[in-house]
Amino acid sequence: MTRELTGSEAAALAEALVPGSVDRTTETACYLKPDRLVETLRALRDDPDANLVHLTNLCGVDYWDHFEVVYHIQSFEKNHLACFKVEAWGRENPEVPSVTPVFHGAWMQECEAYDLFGIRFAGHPNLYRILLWEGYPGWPLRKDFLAMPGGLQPGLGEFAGVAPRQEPPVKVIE
Amino acid sequence: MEGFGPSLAFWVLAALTLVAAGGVMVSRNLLHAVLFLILTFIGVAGFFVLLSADFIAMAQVIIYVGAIAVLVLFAVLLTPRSGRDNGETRWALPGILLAVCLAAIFLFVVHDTAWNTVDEAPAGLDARSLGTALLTTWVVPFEIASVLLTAALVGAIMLTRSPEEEAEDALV
Amino acid sequence: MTPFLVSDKWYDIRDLGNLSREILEAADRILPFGVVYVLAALIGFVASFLLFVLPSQLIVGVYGERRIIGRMQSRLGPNRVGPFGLLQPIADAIKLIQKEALTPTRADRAVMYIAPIIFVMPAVLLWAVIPFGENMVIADIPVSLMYFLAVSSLPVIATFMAGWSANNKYSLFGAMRIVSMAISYESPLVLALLGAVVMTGTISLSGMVAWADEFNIWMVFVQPLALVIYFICVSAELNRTPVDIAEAESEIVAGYLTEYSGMKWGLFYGMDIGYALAASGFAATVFLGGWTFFGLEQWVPGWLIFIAKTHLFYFLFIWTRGTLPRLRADQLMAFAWKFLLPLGVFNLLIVSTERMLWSEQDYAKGLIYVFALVNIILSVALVYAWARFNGYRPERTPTRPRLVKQAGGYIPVGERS
Amino acid sequence: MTGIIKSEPFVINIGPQHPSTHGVFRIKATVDGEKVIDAEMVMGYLHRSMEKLAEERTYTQNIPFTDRTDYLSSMSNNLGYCLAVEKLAGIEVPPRGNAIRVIMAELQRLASHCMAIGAFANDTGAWQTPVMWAFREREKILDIFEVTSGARLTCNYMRIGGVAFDLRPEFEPMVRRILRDFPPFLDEMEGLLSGNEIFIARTRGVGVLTPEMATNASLSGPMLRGSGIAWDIRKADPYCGYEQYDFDIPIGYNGDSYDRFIVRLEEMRQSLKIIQQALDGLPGGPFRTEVPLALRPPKGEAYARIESPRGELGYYLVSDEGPSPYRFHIRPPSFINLSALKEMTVGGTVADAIVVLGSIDIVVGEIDR
Repeated sequence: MTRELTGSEAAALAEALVPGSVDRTTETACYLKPDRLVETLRALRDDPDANLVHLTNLCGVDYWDHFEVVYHIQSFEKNHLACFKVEAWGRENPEVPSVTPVFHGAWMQECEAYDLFGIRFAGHPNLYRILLWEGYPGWPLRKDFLAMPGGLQPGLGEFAGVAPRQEPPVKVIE
Repeated sequence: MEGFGPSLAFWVLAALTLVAAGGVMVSRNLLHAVLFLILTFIGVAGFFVLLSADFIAMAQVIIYVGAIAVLVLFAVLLTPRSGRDNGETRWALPGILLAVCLAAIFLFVVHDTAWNTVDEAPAGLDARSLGTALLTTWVVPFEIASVLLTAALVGAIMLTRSPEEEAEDALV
Repeated sequence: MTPFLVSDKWYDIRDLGNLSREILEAADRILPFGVVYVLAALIGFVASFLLFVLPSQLIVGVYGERRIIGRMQSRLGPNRVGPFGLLQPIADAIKLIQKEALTPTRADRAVMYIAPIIFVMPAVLLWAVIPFGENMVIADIPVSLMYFLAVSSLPVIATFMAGWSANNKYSLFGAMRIVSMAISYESPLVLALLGAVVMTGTISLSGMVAWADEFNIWMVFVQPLALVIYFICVSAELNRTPVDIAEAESEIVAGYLTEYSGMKWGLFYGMDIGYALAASGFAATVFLGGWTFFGLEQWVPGWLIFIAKTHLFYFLFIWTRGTLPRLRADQLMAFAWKFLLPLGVFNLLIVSTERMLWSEQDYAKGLIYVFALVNIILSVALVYAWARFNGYRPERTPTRPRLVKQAGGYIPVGERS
Repeated sequence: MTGIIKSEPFVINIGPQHPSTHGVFRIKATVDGEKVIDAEMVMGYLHRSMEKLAEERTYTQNIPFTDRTDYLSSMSNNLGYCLAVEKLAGIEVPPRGNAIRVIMAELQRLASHCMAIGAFANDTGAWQTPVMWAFREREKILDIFEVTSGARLTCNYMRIGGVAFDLRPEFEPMVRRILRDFPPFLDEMEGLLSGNEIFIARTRGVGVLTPEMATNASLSGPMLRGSGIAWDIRKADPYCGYEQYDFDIPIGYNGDSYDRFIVRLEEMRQSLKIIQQALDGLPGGPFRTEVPLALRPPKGEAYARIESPRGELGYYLVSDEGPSPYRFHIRPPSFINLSALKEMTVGGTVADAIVVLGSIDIVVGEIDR
């Protein structure tokens, strides 16, 4: 059975290798400071005790006032799974460092998070919109996405890429 | 050559060969020129058939159409300039002059030589006699030609080897 | 010798050549000079299409291939149009004729248009020299083997034209591959056939059949290696599946046929089968004794024996197509130059020695059977030895993975778990 | 004098309409002659924005979406999602439900691997025969799905807390017939492909992944196991009671395409073993825990994963106590397995690139979601 490390266990591992890297912990996750992220994950990957070598999952979450990027990293030999997070504040240009130099498998998932959330990953070798086309207006998985062009109600009218009609046939959110 | 059929065949083949040969010169696309060249080869093979040299006609098609033309196509494809046309050349005028001179010499020779004609096809033009002749009477030129071709083969391989390949072979 | 049928008469059904000759000569007496030949050509064209191309190439070729492959792939194959689906090829042809023949905008239109026509002509011309039975050969020229090789080198040009003119990168890939393959596989093919030529001492196909009849042995027993080399090379030249890299549908879509549609594509498709049948007929003539069958041809029409042998050989093409994966282009080139060509040279060496010995023995009939036995053994030994020499070690490939009970990290190959 | 024949590199598009991309997926390959010198993936042709749609629908309504991500293994996708919701809401599944889930997931693995090895053999150029043979067997499995769930491809059979319906009486004989018929088919497939010289020549040493590379590129499933890493979530992190069944993890030798192929073939044998055990010990009792239709899991997040036929299929769910997930993220195995595509294809020929792509076994619905 894979042991899912609690936030404090993961924090202890990270703190032992890179002091001052942990921001805070919750029951399931350990929040890392963005500026120490790459360093910490590299140390965790190379350390034989932590042995977190396999970045399983990387995704973004929109919490209205900030974005979180979630990293699920697991070890084959120790058979445990740790969840790390970083926060990116601000809706205009959220940015977190890219972990692609540490985990090659992150590059496509980071592209996806950039594509759908607009989170920029500093240091990514080739950050492009992997699913949607270049120049697509808006970031679809953001919570305010469907309200964006012309302020349309979700599920009722037009896609974001289509220019709004002169008279919107649907009701407009105030 | 007598009879209506062979005469007709001769003129058709002559027209075909000449038009194709002209096409080789005037076509601006390099690949078209090669295709016209193939047509010329086939026309020449037809002449060999008319001359009752069946074996040579077949060898002409196998070697020139099947092998040499394909090699030329291959070389043209591999040449980076093959996409461009070859119409813009400064050598058009000298080429034409040279061709006219050559044609004049050929016509002169053809006109001035006393050709002896035979009524029927000479005996012994089949493959067996050809092989016997090549390996008895003409064996020395035959072998020299073979050595020359082998040398050309080796030389071509040496010329097309890249330095990286040579380095790889040196390691082994 | 002729138990119940009288030979040399026009009504002898074993020999359709007699019939046509009788008719031609009768007509020549009535009609003005030359007209009969034009008429004969026209009638011959129509008749050969109706009697031979249609049943043999379309029905047996397309339909048979699809049915047999369907059986191999555990499905039914065409079975709806006509009795047992026999009319399926004709329905396909009608459909193809109705379809629009698209030409890409930037394509070389003239070349693209001519290519299928050039492709079709040799497929028909090839049959001119193949003897269907005694006296049943359209043009019995003394160099018919050379003729066959010469004419069969023409479709390469046509496929190259098709691939190059379409202005499509996949087509260009196909054209490149077919040109390089034609160069590579022509030489072992000719070497393999040279073995048969040296043994029989003739380059006439009728002569080869006569040789098989005289010595009561098929060339395949005397020259087994030559047949194997011939089969592989001809598969390569015809783009049949184990080596169909020029139209490899999983790699380069359809190779040189990518941009073709409608009947232009249909001509390529149909004539592919035509070439395969012609190559089978050629192999049946050279290697399987043509229309002879150790005396059976006295009882059964020779042309039936010949057609049976042709389709037996054609079945080999279908079988390999339904079974084998495709080789890569560079592996194919290496195979031709490093494996087939040396083997062809060895084979030629062996057969020349044997021919010399044989001529010293005044072509004794019994000696040929000794040669056959020796050659079969030598061929197997040669293939095996040359494969070992080229570094072929089959036992190095484990076909089952390792099994572990417990999940964990990387397990190096040496370690047992 | 250099005397080197230089060819111009040019770009060819392998896809989006190409017989070997298994859907609308495109590799922009720069080739020098036949050699691939650069490969770039272009995807998104099938993007349906499932993750966004799922945020507007209830937890139960989201199950049909998961059918349509990896449409070749819908049972596994249903299972992964239901496990994630159950983990989030703390729901227990009765033993019969778990056993049915295991049988279905393993049957789905058989069906999916049939498709994978068939299509892979097709990519190496075996003209349709292996794929037809594989489809013949796959049809029988799809018949079982039809009997059980009413659908063949997008089954929508798993429910939160169990499965949708109990098994029908025809089910058991049909599965027994599969258990009887499948091993001969696998032997046949091995005879046709595993020992075939041409097949070995085409796949051995093609698209080699070292174990370090495979780990670092986040690969999972047969890709990882082909490189010699013994990692199977059914063993490492058992769900649905996989710990009670006896089976082995097949691992490869060099991490090339051939290893991935034989690993898949062996996994099918192991799946048959699991099905046999699960069917023999099928418990009675309820097949589902009753769960409110408008489920409102407590605030929190959960990441649950299963071993889908293509690798680790994870679902990351965030709940804000609403009736629909606040965040619904799928960790698609075939999307992430593509991470190493460039490294595997560059340096080989175009034909090798096709073989490598076939050995990854992508499903475009899952890549684009």
